[in-house]
Amino acid sequence: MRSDRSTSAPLALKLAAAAGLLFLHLPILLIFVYAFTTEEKTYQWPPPGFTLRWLAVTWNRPDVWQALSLSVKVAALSTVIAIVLGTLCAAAVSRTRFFGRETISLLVILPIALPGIITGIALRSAFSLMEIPFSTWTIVLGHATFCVVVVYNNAVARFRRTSGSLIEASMDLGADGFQTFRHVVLPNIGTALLAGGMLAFALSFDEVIVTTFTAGQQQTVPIWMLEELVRPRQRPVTNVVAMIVVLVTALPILVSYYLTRDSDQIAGAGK
Amino acid sequence: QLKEIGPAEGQVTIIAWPGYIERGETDKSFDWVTKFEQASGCKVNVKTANTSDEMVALMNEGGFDLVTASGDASLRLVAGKRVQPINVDLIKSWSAVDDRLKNAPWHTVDGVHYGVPYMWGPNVLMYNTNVFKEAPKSWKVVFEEMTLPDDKTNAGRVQAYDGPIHIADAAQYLMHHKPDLGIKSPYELNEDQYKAALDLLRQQRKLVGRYWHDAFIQIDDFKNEGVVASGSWPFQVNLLKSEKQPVGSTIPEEGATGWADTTMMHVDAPNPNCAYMWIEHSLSSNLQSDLAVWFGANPSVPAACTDGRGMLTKEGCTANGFDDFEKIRFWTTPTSKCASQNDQCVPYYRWVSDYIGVIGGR
Amino acid sequence: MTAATITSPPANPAILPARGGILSSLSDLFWRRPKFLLLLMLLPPLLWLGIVYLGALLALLLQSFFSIDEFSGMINREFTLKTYSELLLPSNIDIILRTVTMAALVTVASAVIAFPIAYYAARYARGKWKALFYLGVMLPLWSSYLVKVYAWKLILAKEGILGWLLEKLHLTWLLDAWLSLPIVGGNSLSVSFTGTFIVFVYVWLPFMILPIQAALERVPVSLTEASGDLGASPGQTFRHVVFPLALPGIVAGSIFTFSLTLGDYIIPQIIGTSRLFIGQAVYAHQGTAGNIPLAAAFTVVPIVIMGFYLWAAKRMGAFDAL
Amino acid sequence: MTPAVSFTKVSRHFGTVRAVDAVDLEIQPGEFFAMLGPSGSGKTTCLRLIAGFEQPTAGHIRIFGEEAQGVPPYRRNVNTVFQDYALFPHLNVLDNVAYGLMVRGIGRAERHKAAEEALALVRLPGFGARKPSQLSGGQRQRVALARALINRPKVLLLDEPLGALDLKLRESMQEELKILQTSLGITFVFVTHDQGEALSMADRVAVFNEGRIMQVGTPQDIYQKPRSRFVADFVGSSNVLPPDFVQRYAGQRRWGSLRPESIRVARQAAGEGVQARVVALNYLGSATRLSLDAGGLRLHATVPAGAALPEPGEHVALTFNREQLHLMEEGA
Amino acid sequence: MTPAVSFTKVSRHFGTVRAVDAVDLEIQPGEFFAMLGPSGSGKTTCLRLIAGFEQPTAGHIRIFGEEAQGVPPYRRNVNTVFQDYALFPHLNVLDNVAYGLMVRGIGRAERHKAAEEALALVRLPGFGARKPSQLSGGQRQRVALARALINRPKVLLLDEPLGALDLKLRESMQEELKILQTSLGITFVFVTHDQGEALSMADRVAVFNEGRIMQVGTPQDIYQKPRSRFVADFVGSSNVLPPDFVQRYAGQRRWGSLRPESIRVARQAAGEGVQARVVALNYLGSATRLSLDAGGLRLHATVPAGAALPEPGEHVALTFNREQLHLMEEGA
Ligand SMILES: Nc1ncnc2c1ncn2[C@@H]1O[C@H](COP(=O)(O)OP(=O)(O)OP(=O)(O)O)[C@@H](O)[C@H]1O
Ligand SMILES: Nc1ncnc2c1ncn2[C@@H]1O[C@H](COP(=O)(O)OP(=O)(O)OP(=O)(O)O)[C@@H](O)[C@H]1O
Ligand SMILES: [Mg+2]
Ligand SMILES: [Mg+2]
Repeated sequence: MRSDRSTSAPLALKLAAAAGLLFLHLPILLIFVYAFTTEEKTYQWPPPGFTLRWLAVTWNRPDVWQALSLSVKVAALSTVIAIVLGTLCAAAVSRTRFFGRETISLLVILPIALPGIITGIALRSAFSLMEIPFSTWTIVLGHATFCVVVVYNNAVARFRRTSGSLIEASMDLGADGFQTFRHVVLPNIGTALLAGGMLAFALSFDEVIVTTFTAGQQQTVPIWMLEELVRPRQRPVTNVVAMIVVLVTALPILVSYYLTRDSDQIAGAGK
Repeated sequence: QLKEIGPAEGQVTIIAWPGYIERGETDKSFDWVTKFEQASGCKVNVKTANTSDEMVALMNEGGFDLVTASGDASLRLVAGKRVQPINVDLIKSWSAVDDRLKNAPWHTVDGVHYGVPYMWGPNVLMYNTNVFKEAPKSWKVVFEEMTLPDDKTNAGRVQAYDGPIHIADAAQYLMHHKPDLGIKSPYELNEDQYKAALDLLRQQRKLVGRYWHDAFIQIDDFKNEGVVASGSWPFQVNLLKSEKQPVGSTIPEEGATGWADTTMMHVDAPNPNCAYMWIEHSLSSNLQSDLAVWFGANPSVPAACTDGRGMLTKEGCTANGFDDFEKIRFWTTPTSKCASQNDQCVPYYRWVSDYIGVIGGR
Repeated sequence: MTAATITSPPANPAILPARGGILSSLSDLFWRRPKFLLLLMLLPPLLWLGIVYLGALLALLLQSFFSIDEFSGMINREFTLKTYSELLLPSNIDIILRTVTMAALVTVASAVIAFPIAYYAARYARGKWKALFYLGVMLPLWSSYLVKVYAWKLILAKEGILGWLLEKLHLTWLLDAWLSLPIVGGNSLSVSFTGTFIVFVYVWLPFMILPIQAALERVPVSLTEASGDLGASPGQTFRHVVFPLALPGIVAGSIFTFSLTLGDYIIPQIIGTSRLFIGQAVYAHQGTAGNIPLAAAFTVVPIVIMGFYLWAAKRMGAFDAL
Repeated sequence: MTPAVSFTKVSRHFGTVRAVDAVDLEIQPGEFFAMLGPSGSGKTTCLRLIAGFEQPTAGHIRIFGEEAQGVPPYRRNVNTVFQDYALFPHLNVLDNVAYGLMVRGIGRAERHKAAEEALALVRLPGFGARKPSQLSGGQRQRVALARALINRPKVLLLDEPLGALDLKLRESMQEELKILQTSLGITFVFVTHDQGEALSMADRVAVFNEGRIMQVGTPQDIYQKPRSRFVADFVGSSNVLPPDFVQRYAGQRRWGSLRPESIRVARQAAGEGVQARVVALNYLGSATRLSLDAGGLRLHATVPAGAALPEPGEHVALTFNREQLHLMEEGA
Repeated sequence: MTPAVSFTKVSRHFGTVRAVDAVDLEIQPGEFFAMLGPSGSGKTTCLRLIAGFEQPTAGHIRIFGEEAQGVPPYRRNVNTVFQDYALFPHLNVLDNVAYGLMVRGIGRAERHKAAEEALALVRLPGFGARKPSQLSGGQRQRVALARALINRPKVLLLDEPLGALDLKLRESMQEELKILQTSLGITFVFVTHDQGEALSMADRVAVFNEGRIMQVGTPQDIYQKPRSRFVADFVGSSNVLPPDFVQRYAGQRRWGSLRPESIRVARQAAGEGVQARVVALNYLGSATRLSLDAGGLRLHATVPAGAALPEPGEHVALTFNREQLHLMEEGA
């Protein structure tokens, strides 16, 4: 809704919203607290003491770095693929109307609308049927499939908001198809793609359900965490990693928010 | 079948029970991997599995060299042609293996060896020593509702294993308490016996909050969830004790089921040479000795009890039940062809679905 | 005004010559044959989703018509409906019903909790606050799912943080009263359906907030004003105007909450009663038991449910709110 | 002289919708040509056919004598000012204006200089560094104009360029556009649905309805000698008179049109002329418009400011000069 | 008689923006009252203050004598036709219209009957089953009207209800609204920025600028006797004459206003009157408007259709009656 011009929110609404947000955040604070506990084996409450030791310990754990580098690699590759596929799809769907258009948007949504476990075991059994050995690419294959929709949604929304006459204006002024793409289309949807890409990256980075099925013996950060949480060596290390991931993802989320928001205003200002 | 051991491939991948293959990450003094890796040039990759079913599934999927299969998995692997015969001539330490295990039926089919024994032990009853001043005498504490020594009910405070093989524990309990059912072996049950076992488990369902599936989660549950008694492995008992938790373990009067694990090799093992090297290494008495202490189990190489090359002592062997071999009912896969009940037994696949039903409250 | 700078020089053709070069002629081709361009754009995503995703999905479904050899666990590749008859065993039906009920409850609860947050964010939050709200919803969404679930295990355990807190507040009796209830109760929250439910709601909540907020943001303020103007009290305005218009957003959000609950196997494994959910059953049958046919048959259930769900959602126009 | 734009039986159908239907049209070089018509009558489609955004389903379009078939928009020396301006939101004003030169590969310094000049031409010097979002509607409109003009098009197409502006601004932009066109001598094709705008700006006007051209002519022609009821009704608020009525006064059984300002209103009811009852009065400032009921026929008449006004409900007599009554050619 | 709406020193400030600033106003029962002013002058805010969507920061509002302070919108017997109509997209037309009755708890059959009647009143019988999205702009406007009228409000507020409609439709809706208001006798408060609309429809007009009322009066008052340059300039396109100029013709050093139609144009350049050069001609159909340059002063004059027209660039002489030259009270 647009701004309600004058009235402020009723107290009950404020309270309900605040309680809801609190509910969302307290458990995360807990993760942070346990990143600094002095207790190593159990999660004792309240923590017996606090220490910064785990930051150093985490830094020196090679398995953390391995998992991290695999996760970054997978997320980066998936994001690139998702951006390419999502943009193509969004462009096709929003620029023209054609038979089967609805089906395509359904197809794109399907990988997140169906439970991840289905994607996971479908891919896994396909891999074993075709005798494809597990590798980074098998993980990427799964991740890219459900990341497409994030980029697609962002791009479609932007295409919808970007006046169609911009492309015509460009051609009218003498730019051919490729020039138009480079000078008009790309700059206009760029931020949306970036935002979509960031969300896709984050989505891939935290994915565990599909990954369990497509990773084989490789460890991404979430798989490492799963192992580590169940079979603890130094429990706070897991929390340190989780905390760092939260803090590091906060930035791209904020950036993507501002990217999509600001350019909405610009794109909307055309009319 | 390999005729001779060639050069190392550089790695070997093993499916193992948790705690079976340690490289000093949980406790620095328990490490029997690092040295092997240095000596053989084979990097060891471990995939832990929590149930026998999981192991079979992983082996069916392939890509692994070795598995430490219990008796309820080993024959299935043989029947499914997932494992290859072992050329014992290539294994120097074969002669050191316990004679009771050398030709055990869970890895020897028609005289062919499909693996070498690794470790064996009982499923013990673990209990909280604050609640039980002295060890419980009977498995009754986990099967029937009762008041515990601390004057509180056992409902919600006991656990059971989240695997169909737990039906055998119930059958073993009935063998002792309802002799008129005529159970000869907890793995060979006819319809009536099977039904009685399930009924007992349904009764147990009311007492159990959550079944244990993972050794480490059971450890958490004893610490945080107020669980005071459960069937368990010596492994958990040892870990909890090392954390100074108030637990003890016992083999109650009904006896216990147990496991005897065999290192088996995948038919399509990608690294056969390293696999043979590991098999040889797995029988070295200092490994057997340390592992037995670590896991609270018994070595398959008797010398490990005595030769002092590891941490194990003669007393330790006795405590872990080394002399109770005959009393333990080792896990085997139930099939319909069973000698004791005229081939009228309930096969394993029904154990699987019925146990899911029981846990689901049906 | 200096018109001279603009007026045409004498030789100024009305139609410019083609520029030549591959790109230029390709561009001309695309302009003349827009369908060809469309095809070119659609081909990669269609190939990917069609082959990688749908292909794998179909291969999986196909396997549900195979059966498994009970003893060796090897798959018997012959067409049979045996696996489906197995799916209809009472214990499996239990699993399905249990999961669907949980998914429905989780969806309803998420919607109820999400609505005020979304409403506030859409309607009252401005500028910095709006960014803060967005971050406040997105951060939990992207912070490690597993660690969150484990945090809840610590909170809900019998000797956990919630118990500790309630003890400090002298409210332990309240928790005990709840836990003594049949079905939802249990030995402690972390081994009860209540616990599973709370964690599901917690973990999926952001997926509900965002689409509702998006839907609400599309409702012009003038509609609520018009409603008040016509004599509706704030409550009536909510019931007759705000809620119906937010409904597509709720449905869009519920696609996530419903589907994610249907497929999750980690949460009920860590916090729950050991009674299986569909996700666990699928995981157990394919991973633990190696029974791919039965696992595949199990996946048909969420596929069918979500199929109907998506169909209904589409009719309500919920896709635009995704 | 070769026409700047010529249509020969041009049609553009979308499925069953005949957006443009067998249109013949010639626009002369240097002309200010307006396309007027109600919403959905095919004006925009016509413009898009000239620009090359649409392909005719039948017929031929020639631009300065050259066949346009198969020529993409970027090779037509024709530029468009879009209704929503379509300024590139990511570029500043200067780069927007210089866009056409950039894609032709003109160097940065040169094209910026030309863009500055074009901005000066539309009286926006020094606005180059702003983003389009920082401009008012009228300013945007002028940037769009400068951007279209920098390519030195032979034909400039304008699709309701003033539609989004408010009245005061619209009036002043109308004046500016007219002056610009006169001084540059470029052919302007201007689409509007506002008859006032078309009449006051154009050299010639084409009136569209349902994909067809109803009449082409000078504003005076169109206003004073509409060929059909549709044109009479649409262009200015004419009184369309049925054949019966016309026969009585002009002796011919034809449809007629009579402008409200041609009717004189006399307050004596029983006097000569058409008897009518005053239904409503609308004060227009410079005049007052009467709605009249003449025996079931609804008529409008304007009374100039200062003249005596009847009351609502009063009976009046209407008179007019015979020659003011225009007889239409077509029946419909 | 108690005024329908009265403002006593009402202000509404948003931070530093004085949207409405110390306004005094009385609207009489049964009146058709127009608020006219440029964009941002505070018209909408005034309307929202009456409806209760905004609270005054200072001053008092009374509706039929009753203090409105603290009364929420849903308890004021005042209804609004919103600029964007604000029809509920999820309800069909009938339920939209019946909404006000539904929230009052009137039974289904009864309220649907009333809604049908209201639809008949706005000449949309049988449209009940459609969704708002299936209606044209004019139809939506009428549904919004029916919806507001069904509650039988004592005051109906209309915020630029015709702004989005095209010219033809706007003209016919203007007529309909006027007729409806007359027949129902409800007080209409009508916001617009189109002076023609305000003049032709209202009984009285208030001209707003920057949150203040510049002048209130009948359309004739406003048009013919503007009190300030702002009003003269905003209402119709008057020629605003500087004091110097006025002194020459009326002997007083005051600002004056002269309507374009009051100026007579003589083609002999050397004749009597003000000397001017013709800059441009705009054909309006019923008349032609001349833009003139009288020694640096830009003037507009209209020449009725049929009269002889000068050429652009020609020198002409302008004359007018002294009494047509209106002297303004205020300096600014
Ligand atoms: N791409 C299209 N597909 C289908 N129909 C179309 C398309 N473009 C235009 N039309 C139809 O063609 C007809 C003419 O449209 P056009 O845009 O030319 O009208 P217009 O005279 O410009 O109207 P307006 O004044 O509303 O802009 C309309 O009925 C429109 O719905
Ligand atoms: N909620 C608000 N917060 C801040 N300023 C506001 C708010 N509402 C209105 N204003 C300001 O008050 C002034 C008057 O606004 P209002 O909407 O009443 O103008 P208006 O006369 O209706 O203009 P328009 O013709 O454009 O609708 C404007 O400067 C506007 O920006
Ligand atoms: Mg158009
Ligand atoms: Mg307004």
